[in-house]
Amino acid sequence: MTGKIAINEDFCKGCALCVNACPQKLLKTAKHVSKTSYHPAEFVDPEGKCTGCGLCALVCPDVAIQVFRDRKAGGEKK
Amino acid sequence: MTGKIAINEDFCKGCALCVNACPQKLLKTAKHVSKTSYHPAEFVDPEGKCTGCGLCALVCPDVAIQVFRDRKAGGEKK
Amino acid sequence: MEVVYERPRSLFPVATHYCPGCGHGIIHRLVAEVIDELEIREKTVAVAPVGCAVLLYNYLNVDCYEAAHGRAPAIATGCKRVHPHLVVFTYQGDGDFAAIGTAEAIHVAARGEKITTIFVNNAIYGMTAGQMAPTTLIGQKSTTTPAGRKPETAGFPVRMCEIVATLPGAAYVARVSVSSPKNVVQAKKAIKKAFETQVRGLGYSLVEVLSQCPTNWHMTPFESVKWVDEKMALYYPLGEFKVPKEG
Amino acid sequence: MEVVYERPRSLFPVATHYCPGCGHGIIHRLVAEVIDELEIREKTVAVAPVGCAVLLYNYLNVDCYEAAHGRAPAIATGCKRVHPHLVVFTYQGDGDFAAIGTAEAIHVAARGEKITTIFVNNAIYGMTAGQMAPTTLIGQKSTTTPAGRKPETAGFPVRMCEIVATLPGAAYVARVSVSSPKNVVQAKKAIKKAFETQVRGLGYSLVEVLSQCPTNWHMTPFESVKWVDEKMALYYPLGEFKVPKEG
Amino acid sequence: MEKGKVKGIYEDVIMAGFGGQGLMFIGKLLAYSAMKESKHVTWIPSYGPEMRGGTANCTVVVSDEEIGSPVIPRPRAVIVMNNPSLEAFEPRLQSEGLLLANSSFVTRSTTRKDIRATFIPANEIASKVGNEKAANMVMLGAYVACTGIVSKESINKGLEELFGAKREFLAANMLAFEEGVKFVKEKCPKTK
Amino acid sequence: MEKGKVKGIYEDVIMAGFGGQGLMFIGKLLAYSAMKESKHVTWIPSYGPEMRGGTANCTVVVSDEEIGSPVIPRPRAVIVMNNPSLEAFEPRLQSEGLLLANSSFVTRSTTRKDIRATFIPANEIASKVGNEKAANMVMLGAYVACTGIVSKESINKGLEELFGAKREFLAANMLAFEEGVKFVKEKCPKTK
Amino acid sequence: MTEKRFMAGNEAIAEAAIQAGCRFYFGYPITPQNEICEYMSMRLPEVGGTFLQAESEVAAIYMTFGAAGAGARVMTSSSSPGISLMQEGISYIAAAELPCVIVNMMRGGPGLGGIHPSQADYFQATKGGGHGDYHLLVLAPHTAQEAVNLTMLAFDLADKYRNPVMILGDGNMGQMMEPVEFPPPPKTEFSKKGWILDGARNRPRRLIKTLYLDPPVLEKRNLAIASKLSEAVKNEVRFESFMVDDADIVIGAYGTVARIAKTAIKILREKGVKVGLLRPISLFPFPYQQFAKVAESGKKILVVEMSLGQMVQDVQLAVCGKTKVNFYSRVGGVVPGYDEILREVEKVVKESG
Amino acid sequence: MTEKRFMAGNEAIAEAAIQAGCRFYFGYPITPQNEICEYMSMRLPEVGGTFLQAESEVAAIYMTFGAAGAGARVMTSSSSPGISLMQEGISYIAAAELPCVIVNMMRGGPGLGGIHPSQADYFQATKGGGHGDYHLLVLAPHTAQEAVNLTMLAFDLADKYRNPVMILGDGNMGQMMEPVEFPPPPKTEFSKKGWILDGARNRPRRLIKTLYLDPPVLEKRNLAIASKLSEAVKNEVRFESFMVDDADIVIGAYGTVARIAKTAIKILREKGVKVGLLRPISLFPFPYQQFAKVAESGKKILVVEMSLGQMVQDVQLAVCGKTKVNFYSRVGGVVPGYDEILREVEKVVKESG
Ligand SMILES: Cc1ncc(C[n+]2csc(CCOP(=O)(O)OP(=O)(O)O)c2C)c(N)n1
Ligand SMILES: Cc1ncc(C[n+]2csc(CCOP(=O)(O)OP(=O)(O)O)c2C)c(N)n1
Ligand code: SF4
Ligand code: SF4
Ligand code: SF4
Ligand code: SF4
Repeated sequence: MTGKIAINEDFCKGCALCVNACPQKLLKTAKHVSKTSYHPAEFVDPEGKCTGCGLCALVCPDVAIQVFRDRKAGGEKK
Repeated sequence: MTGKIAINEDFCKGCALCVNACPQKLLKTAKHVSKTSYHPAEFVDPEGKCTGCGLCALVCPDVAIQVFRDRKAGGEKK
Repeated sequence: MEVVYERPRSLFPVATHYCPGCGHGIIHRLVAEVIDELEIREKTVAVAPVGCAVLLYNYLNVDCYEAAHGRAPAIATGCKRVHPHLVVFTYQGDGDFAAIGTAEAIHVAARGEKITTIFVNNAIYGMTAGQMAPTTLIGQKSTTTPAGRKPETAGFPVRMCEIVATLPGAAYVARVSVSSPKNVVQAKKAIKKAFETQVRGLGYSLVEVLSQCPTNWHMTPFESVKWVDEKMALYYPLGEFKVPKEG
Repeated sequence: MEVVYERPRSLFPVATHYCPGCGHGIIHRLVAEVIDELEIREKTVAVAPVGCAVLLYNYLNVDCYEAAHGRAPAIATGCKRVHPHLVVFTYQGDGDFAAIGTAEAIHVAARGEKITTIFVNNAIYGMTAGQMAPTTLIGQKSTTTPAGRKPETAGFPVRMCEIVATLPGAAYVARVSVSSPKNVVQAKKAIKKAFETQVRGLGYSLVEVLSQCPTNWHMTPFESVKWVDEKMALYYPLGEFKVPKEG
Repeated sequence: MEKGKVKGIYEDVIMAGFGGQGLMFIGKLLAYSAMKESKHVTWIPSYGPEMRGGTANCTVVVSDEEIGSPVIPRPRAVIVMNNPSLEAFEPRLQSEGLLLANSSFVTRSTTRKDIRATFIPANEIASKVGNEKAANMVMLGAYVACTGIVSKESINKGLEELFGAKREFLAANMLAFEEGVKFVKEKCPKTK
Repeated sequence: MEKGKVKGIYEDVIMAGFGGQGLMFIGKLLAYSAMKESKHVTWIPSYGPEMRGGTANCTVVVSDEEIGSPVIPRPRAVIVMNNPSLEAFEPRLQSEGLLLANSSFVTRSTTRKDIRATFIPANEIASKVGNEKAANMVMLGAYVACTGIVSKESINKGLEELFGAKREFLAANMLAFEEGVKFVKEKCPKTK
Repeated sequence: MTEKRFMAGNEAIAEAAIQAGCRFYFGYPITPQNEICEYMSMRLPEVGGTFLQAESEVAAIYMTFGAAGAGARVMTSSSSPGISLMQEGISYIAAAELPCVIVNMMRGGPGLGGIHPSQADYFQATKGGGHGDYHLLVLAPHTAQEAVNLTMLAFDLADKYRNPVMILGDGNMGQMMEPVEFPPPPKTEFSKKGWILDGARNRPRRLIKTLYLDPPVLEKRNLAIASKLSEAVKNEVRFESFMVDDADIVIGAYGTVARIAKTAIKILREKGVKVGLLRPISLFPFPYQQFAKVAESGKKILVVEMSLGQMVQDVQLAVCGKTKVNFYSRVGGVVPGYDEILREVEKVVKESG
Repeated sequence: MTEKRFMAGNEAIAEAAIQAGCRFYFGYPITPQNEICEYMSMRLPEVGGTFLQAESEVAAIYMTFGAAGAGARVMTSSSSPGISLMQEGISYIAAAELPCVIVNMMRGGPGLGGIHPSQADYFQATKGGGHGDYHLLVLAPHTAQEAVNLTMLAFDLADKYRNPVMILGDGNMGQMMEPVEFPPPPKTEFSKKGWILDGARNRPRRLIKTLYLDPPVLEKRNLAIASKLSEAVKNEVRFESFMVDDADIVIGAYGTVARIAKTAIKILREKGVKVGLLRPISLFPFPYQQFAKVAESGKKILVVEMSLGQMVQDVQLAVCGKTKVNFYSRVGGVVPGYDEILREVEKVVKESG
């Protein structure tokens, strides 16, 4: 099962709740500052470990995360 | 055990709750109208059946009843 | 013969303005008796409600505030905080305590304010002549539920003891009635416990008293006490809902 | 790849004014998702509180009232009575629902008003910057309990679910949190049930959501969700307190 | 309003007694009946807790002009059904005013010389015609007889329309009313 | 107040930036220090929810007379720590006014010709002396150097008394302050 | 002409509301206006409306807010202490520009006071007892019939200006029975479609709010409300001029006091005293010009109120020193008799030679 | 001279209250006066006092009632919407003749409005936002130091007249920091022994009540309160006359606006424009005579307020048409700049030739 996420920097406030929620530890707080002057979350998945489980999105207070998953995974929309 | 009661007509409003409460049926509603224009309760105990149980006083909303009991009865003050 | 029962000393020797058979009179007497027995008259402050008992102070010989409708607990709090050694109690009807004063009622208990509330539940607004109370029973007629209270539009009656008992600040919570000699004896016991709870500094104490309002129920006094037993006490079960831990 | 999660349609695509990590954002999202899933956006009316969520209407794409502090249930009642076919919900903080609005909170439930309340308990006054809430835990510091909340002076925290569950008019009552993915899933389920309870006309529904306020708790967002689990949930147990009889 | 101060038809009256003596009832009835005769009327009760148990009163004004004050400091007529009401309203009656007292309850006589006072054993009269509760109607009959402010027919219709009075109730009350009229006509022949 | 409109000592300044950049802090410090020199001072913050996350500002007035308006529509000086603040306050600065901008955050230049503008890379300067957080003190140093409204000693004492500053904190901040003074003295020799 | 019904003021107001299309009533009992509550509880279900006894006046005013925002014709009523509790809500309703009718049957105050008639809430009603710049439109009937007419009007004015309208009466007005007729209510229709909340179906969603954190924006809102009210000030001044033209002395009075004054005037006129009555019917907007005219024509003024002096300030503002404004009052539930007013007028006559 | 402290107005008021002997505070948070609450929660326990955060403003005002009746020096504070919620309670406190201090740090309204400075609660404060005839004594400081002094005075006035006293400020006043000194509070002692409730030991029991069902009795009570207040009207008028003597134009303003006006005056004076300021410090009682004098001496008047025109009515009542009363205002949280005031004065100069 593979997946990926997209983080909308306009919404992200760098709270890092997603960083703690990701079971694969694929998120981290970025060094750079966003337009809104927060250090946003960054998705770093060089090895393609993201399962598209969506836990990051579940806890994101700013609805900044979009989650994609491989079709075959066939996961229901949450 | 013998007792008696005194009804203060200035206070009595003739609600008759005491009439219903008396286990010996010694109270009744008087024919006459009091100064305060109620038919007060009347204590009628020709046979001396009053035990001084005080149930009438317990339910009187107008604190119109004083209860006496024979010393030997030795009942505690309620 | 010895006097075994007479007017409590804390009660002024005057006739009340209550209707014939009204429960308020009995409850006043019980409060006065408890004050006498605990010998606290000189350190008691009463807070009268707005409702039929607004003139409470005409009968009880203690320092008294007359509150605004529903605000007796707030006034009692202000007083008690200034004089923690006093015994402060509120005397409130169901409109006062369970409708307009709900927030004050809940929060005085939540704070564990060391005061006592005598809550007279007569299922109706007495003073304003018979409108629905928050405690009016389903089906009961009142001047604002002329066809009987319907839960779909007017909601359900509120059980204050059950609510207040959920709050840690409440130390003693009981519901009694004054519908019969036996119930009057129980009622007095509860009122005494409530005051003792305060005197011992254990927290907030509440006694809900089911009380007859013959006038606005359009019943004779005797019918009204029967209605308390047969109707009210079904929805509002009598008993102690919370007692202080240490005895 | 397929999009498996994205912004719910009922949520405007704008950034919120909430602090980083604030639970309000999650809860807004859940409400929006439920509205989308039940396909009720066009018949939903929200009543925003006074509190950090006062600007709720900047985010939710439904008809909205902005209430006065604590009065959302009364406004919702007025609206629902006029439009019984609408889905009306209030969104309220703990100051709003459990302090100033206590009477409205209790009575909207007592009436069994067919509305839903999302009650966000963050144990603090967020909008006014950190004063004690009725739900502030014992020992918790706030700007008005600088030495930590002491029950002797500031009383005990109020558990609203437990109170509301005593009322016959309340059909669904649950407490959830948004402190972890699992809890968020639970929270959404409860919110959905609450709205369904209303849609099915069963009575009043209440979901209390324990929510982190990192700013006024002076914690990082991660510390704050841990505090929800480790401290708040102890005093405020999660779970369903009342479910509609028919399923 | 004071006699002679205005032209046209004008009467005012205060009716007072225990709650339960039916003063409010006859006050409303009088006003309603006069209204049905196309007159201007006002009826104003005393209100509030003092009504419970205590005494109650109402004021009726009937006129052929728009009515200004519905509150009458110095009434032209007073109907009193008990002693406290006599105490309260006797002094307020204007000179030449009409005092109608129910002597079944009012135990003292009037102290004023400048008024027209009639004492009517209304309860006894009402009892005699079979319905002591209609004592109020006896008093109303007396008042209407003294003032002629409305017709008997209007009262009859008023009873029917305003109180949806049942046939027997109607009859009993009208009987009492007529006894009141009769009493006045017999005892105070001066009255028109 | 506008230059030349009053005699005696008088300065006003608006300081603006992100919440967290320490503007409120240096504003209070300036006012407090001037108070300790027996001057009249007012400090007034913007307040409310916009402070959370958004920008914040405060206004300081220092004078040797009683201060009238603490609110300054057209300030004599403006310290801006980010772009939004420049947008907001540059137009309000009075002619000949002093603009001090933290060029570490302010990315555009001024568009006005009638003012004295100085761009100070306050964060870089503060970093260099070991404490980037003291960028605010660099700006304050610059402002004090430009206006001479309080002495360095007063600022030092102010830090100690008002904020109960710890020794290290004190030293680090005063160092940054002096760098601000130095920067101005070097780059804008016109300043007194 | 419709049939005359014999009704108490309180009932007349309630029935008039219903005939004006009011289908929602939220209230909390308080003497002396319980009959409004009770009548509504009986009548509204008959016409498919909703009566709801709120848990308090605070809740009642916000239920009214909710129903008004939902587009209904809605009313609440209370008496003095209850109206005080509504002040926050009234300010909110005015701020949100929601139409509704609020009845205050004034009783003696301050505090719990008494239950008898008073006019001591005039300032509260007309100058704003709540916070912020707003105004209620305030109508003060003096007969039951006028109570009917003004109640019907109130709903129209509320809709027209999207502003709460207050009917200001007193215990007497509420308890007194009089013949009343119910004329068919004016068929004015005000489109509410543009702002009511009823679900965002096929249209952008709507908002009812009062928070404007940005001062210039709030200022704009305030000025918009003010300009709307200044329209009302232009259009909605109502008053009765009773025998004023040839009068030397003009009584200024409203409500119950005004009708009592009329009796005094009748008696005085028969005595040859030229006295009239200028009776404000709308208390906001106040008939300043009418009083100014009276003053300019050199007539003396006597204001009579059941308050320690409230409306008299508006009269003073109107006459601006151009004539002496005399003042007489009874308070605490005491209703001035026509004999007292008569005496006062005679005093003014004497003083002015 | 005591040491100068650098404090925000809100804190200064709180500290002044404590130094004046206030040991009880009941309140509910609201911007922009939270600092009073917070300061009290920190300081009162230090001095053996009691801070209690009430469940609402309604509860807060009645806790204040209770503590005042128990004989304590007690204060509550809020801002506009919260003060509206207190109106019933304020009326009760006035009716029961209990001394206490109420602070209103006004914000933009109506409704939720905004949190920025406003003066739109002037009528509510001075004419009575609650029901019935009563008046608060109202003091309006314009600097933090004056806030200190007036807060101390407020407690004394409250005791002296057994009447609630309001400190009327605004967001600016509360948030602004300034140097303040705390002079030893006046050592005035007012015996409360005669009426406080503290248990009927060795004395007849006492009552604190406001219900008087018999109108003549209530009327007497009302008149007694009125006569007490008329004493205050005689004795307690406070104002500042700033460069008024030789002025052609006098600005009428209070609080924050007044101090802004002072800057405008300084600038105008340097330009040679003779302008002064008459600043009411007590808003009730209002300095009517002082304004009347200004008008009589032919000076023009310009009233500047952060409201759509409230105090200006009192000024008009005072001048009674003897001079033109100009008016300028900003509302909704916008604070008028001295430059605007300056412009307005120049306009008035021009108009009056
Ligand atoms: C603010 C306010 N609202 C309403 C009233 C009117 N009022 C007086 S007593 C009362 C209710 C009385 O009922 P309850 O509390 O049950 O007491 P009871 O008279 O039945 O003993 C009401 C609504 C008031 N005085 N003040
Ligand atoms: C009548 C009134 N009182 C007080 C306030 C100030 N106020 C605004 S929000 C709030 C409390 C916010 O706390 P809560 O309800 O817990 O919501 P949160 O901000 O924490 O989400 C208060 C006291 C107000 N606006 N109106
Ligand atoms: S949870 Fe959301 S807001 Fe927080 S850091 Fe992750 S993406 Fe950003
Ligand atoms: S119970 Fe008391 S008041 Fe009632 S009838 Fe008996 S004595 Fe009289
Ligand atoms: S109305 Fe009811 S509660 Fe009130 S005095 Fe009468 S019986 Fe008692
Ligand atoms: S203050 Fe707390 S509740 Fe409010 S937005 Fe910030 S984190 Fe959320």
